[in-house]
Amino acid sequence: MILGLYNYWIVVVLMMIGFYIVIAHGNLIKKIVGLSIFQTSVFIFYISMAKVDSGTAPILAEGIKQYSNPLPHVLILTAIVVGIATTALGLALAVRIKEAYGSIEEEEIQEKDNLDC
Amino acid sequence: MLAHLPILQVIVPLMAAPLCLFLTRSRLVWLFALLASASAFLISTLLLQQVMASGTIIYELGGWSAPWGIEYRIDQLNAFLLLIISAVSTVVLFAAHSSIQEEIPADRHTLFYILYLLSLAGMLGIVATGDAFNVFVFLEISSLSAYALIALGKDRRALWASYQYLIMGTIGATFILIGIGLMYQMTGTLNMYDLSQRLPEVENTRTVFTAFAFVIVGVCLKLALFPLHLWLPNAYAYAPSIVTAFFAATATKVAVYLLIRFTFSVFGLSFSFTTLPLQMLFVVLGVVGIFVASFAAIYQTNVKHLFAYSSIAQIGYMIVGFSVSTTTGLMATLLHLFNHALMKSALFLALAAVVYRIGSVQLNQFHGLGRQMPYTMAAIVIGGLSLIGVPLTVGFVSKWYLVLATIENGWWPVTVLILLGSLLAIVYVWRIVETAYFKPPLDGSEGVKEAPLSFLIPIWTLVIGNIYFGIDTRLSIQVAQAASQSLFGVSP
Amino acid sequence: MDSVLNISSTVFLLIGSFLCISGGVGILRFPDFYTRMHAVGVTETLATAMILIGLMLQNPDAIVILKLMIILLMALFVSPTASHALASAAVHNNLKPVLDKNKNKESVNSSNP
Amino acid sequence: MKDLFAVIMLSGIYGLLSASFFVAMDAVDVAFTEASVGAGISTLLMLVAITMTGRTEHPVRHKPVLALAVVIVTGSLLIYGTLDMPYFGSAQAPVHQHVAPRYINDSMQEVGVPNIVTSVLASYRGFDTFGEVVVIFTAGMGVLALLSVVRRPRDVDDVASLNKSMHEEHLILRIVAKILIPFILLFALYVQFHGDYGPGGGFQAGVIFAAAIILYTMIFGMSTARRVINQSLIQLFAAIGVLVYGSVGVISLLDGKHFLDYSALSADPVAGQHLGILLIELGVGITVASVMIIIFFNFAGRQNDQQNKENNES
Repeated sequence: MILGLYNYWIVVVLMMIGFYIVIAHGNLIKKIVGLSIFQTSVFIFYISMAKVDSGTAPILAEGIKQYSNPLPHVLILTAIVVGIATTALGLALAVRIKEAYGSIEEEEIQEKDNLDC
Repeated sequence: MLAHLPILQVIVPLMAAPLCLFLTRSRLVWLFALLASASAFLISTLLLQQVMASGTIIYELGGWSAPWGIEYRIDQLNAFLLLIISAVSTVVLFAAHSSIQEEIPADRHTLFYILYLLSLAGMLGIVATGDAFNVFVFLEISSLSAYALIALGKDRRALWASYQYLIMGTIGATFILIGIGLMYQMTGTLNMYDLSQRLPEVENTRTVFTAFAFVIVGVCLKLALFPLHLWLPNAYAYAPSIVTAFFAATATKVAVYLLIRFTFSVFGLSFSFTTLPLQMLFVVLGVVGIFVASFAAIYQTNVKHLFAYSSIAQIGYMIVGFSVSTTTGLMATLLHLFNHALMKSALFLALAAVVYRIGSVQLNQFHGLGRQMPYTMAAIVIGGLSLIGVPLTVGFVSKWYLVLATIENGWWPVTVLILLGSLLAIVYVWRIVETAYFKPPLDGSEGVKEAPLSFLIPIWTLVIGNIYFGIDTRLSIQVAQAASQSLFGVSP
Repeated sequence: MDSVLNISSTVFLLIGSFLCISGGVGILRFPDFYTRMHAVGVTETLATAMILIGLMLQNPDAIVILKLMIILLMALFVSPTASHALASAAVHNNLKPVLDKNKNKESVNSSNP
Repeated sequence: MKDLFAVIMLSGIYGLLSASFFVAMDAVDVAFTEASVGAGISTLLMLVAITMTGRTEHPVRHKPVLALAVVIVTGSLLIYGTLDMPYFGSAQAPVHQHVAPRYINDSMQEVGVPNIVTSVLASYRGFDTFGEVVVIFTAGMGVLALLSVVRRPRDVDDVASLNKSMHEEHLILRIVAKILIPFILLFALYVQFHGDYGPGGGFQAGVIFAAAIILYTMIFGMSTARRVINQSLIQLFAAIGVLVYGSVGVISLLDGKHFLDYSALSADPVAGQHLGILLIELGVGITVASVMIIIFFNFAGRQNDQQNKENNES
């Protein structure tokens, strides 16, 4: 029945929350938190794809026939690492921007830019 | 070793990057990076010959066959792109050593070369791979090193531009990841060729439609197509000039390649041009992009901003060619890909020479530069002419095929708009020529000498390439024709 | 024999979960920082220990019991230190504990005139 | 929610919650990584970042109605898009039909590793993991390019902070840390080599190893940590990790087989797979551990210099 798709709706709601934080909030650190929420929702989407109802974790053991699909797990291991790499770089940029501009609010940085050129 | 060329193409620059850490002196690192880039260029020429002779090369990684393992699938389109990227990177790297003395603090030079090689390897990886998820991984490698490279710029606004590029780029890459996930969900496979076989059965489901929309929006974000181009001007203007020269000629081209690969090879021609009104959407966005970007370029005081906006306009031309969706249309896009890479890298390298000599690219600093830096300014003029599309230059060839494609398709208004767009290009090129040649030099600028040889040689190789490929177009047309015909499934 | 094990493990689990709930309620109801931290301290050490012992009793094979034992050991090491660090940080930032009822009212209205 | 400290703590809890989701959905390897990387390191980095960029967020003056509208529109489009998707947990979904059965059924014969995720990660799609290691290496180089500070060799304030941190402060924390750190390192090595049989592998091991060293740095102070772990050596280790991974691939190239084909490593192909997976997990572990240490040292080093500047000014 239609309710069987509830996990995709959770993913969509989480994705939109992350997307909203990135768009609406001016603070740079908050944008990065929003970005990581946005990416975590994509991970949940991939993993919920892989789940099989009566399946267990994809580690071969005797007497277990039904396994969940291992491929999305591999993809997500890569995506998590990519997520942390982007977060680390974003935070390093935020620190440098704070030193250069004296603030990490989007509006103030924009004003200081318009003053310069 | 000849059988392993596809993988060598990517891992030679990839393995060279960590090795740079072991070398100490910055000149040694530069030579090592140049060697790595030159060998990548050599491999890409060999690959092109192999592909033109024997058709598509398939290389399975790890020894596992296609849908289970990852495979490299090189056909005319890939080989053509690989050649462009490695050629531009080798020439740009030639001028890098002297240019970063001025713009990057000394202790960061080794890191600059490492990030440069990683970005090169990332782009080669995107173009060469035949696996959808591998595209995302290498897309992240090239974008992450791009964010770091842009942030190395002297001006504090480089940091802010790099931050904005990071946010927009990550959203774009995550959209592509969602699109790949949706495609995988409906077909169960990640290999591009396998996807193209299995997608037609599930074509009319809403999921594949959303997957297509996600991938197209993600790629257009990376492509800086008109409404999503906000990150590009600042990123290119405030980055170190060598980085701008490299990315202006390659980063957006890789995104155009992704667009072509996903619409033609993965989703199939019929699906991508019938469901989403892609054709109409791209023609409108392309033409509007040309005009908005050209108008914005005219009012820029910073010459780097000017050429960044003109890059957005040129991408508009490519998208118009792409949206004509006939073999000549696609050929026009591929030609413009090649020609634009030549033009833009020459122009931005010349700007790098100007920054090396007078430290800034504000238009009011250009007074009388025509006499003080004759060769560099001559290069800018020829680059500007080929930007407009004057005959005997490479720009003319791509404009000619673009107009031919639109006429064939019977789109009279689009042809007129394209020619009008080129007129706008004349306006902003003329502004530079006028300040450089017809205005007396500023009083304080007697000491400005011509750029050193390490700049002039790469600039003039590109300018001569601009002219040579404008006249003898056999190579570029032959490859572009073979690529577009193979994509359309027409027997060459 | 296993019925005894089952009953004792459920008892332990019940106590553990009750302690958790009491800790949660404690955080919400207690007036100031230090008392709330006490509630957290209780849940972190005692409740986890109870639940782990409950789990240990339920499981037949030895390796799992050994792993649970190590987790218990680690928990007993880490959580008191964590609450100690929390408390010393609070004292370091000179956050005064609220000592008695009436002083609380008078200091509340004195702090925001 | 104006206080950024609370925001970051909640994002850490969110990371742990998503890790528990993954355990509930049978993705144990992913849960392990998400807990150690998503909840651990990213919260830690954000905390160090806000010590330098300020804890409170300025109030948002304008109400972003436009952003809300954009989000709601895309959200509803997406939900419309999910209507044709296979139901949650249904075994007939195309995902389980095409490529996955081969991994499940004959990965034991071909690769001989019980943990299918590790065999797919390392052998079938080994090139993806190679790309991943390079992504981590790029992030490390990027942070170095942004934040690395030229180290003054031996200056006075280093010695002063050494005495201060050594004797009175955090006495209890130091004792407990001294007890715990060896076990954390031991656990990291266990996770590294246990990757074939249970959840674990290079990434998780590298992060746990880095967490131990970060714990040491936090308690014993930057100067002592910098004396224990020398900066340029760690950068070389990051490069060595990537090169170990790449050279395993190149060896099979020289042997005439395709890149990253482990059957070239020894006579019997399955033993070759074992050896190959072991080596590349080692390469992954070294790179991830050294890059995480580089990133933390650069962030903390930057914060240290800012504090010294403030002390000198005041």
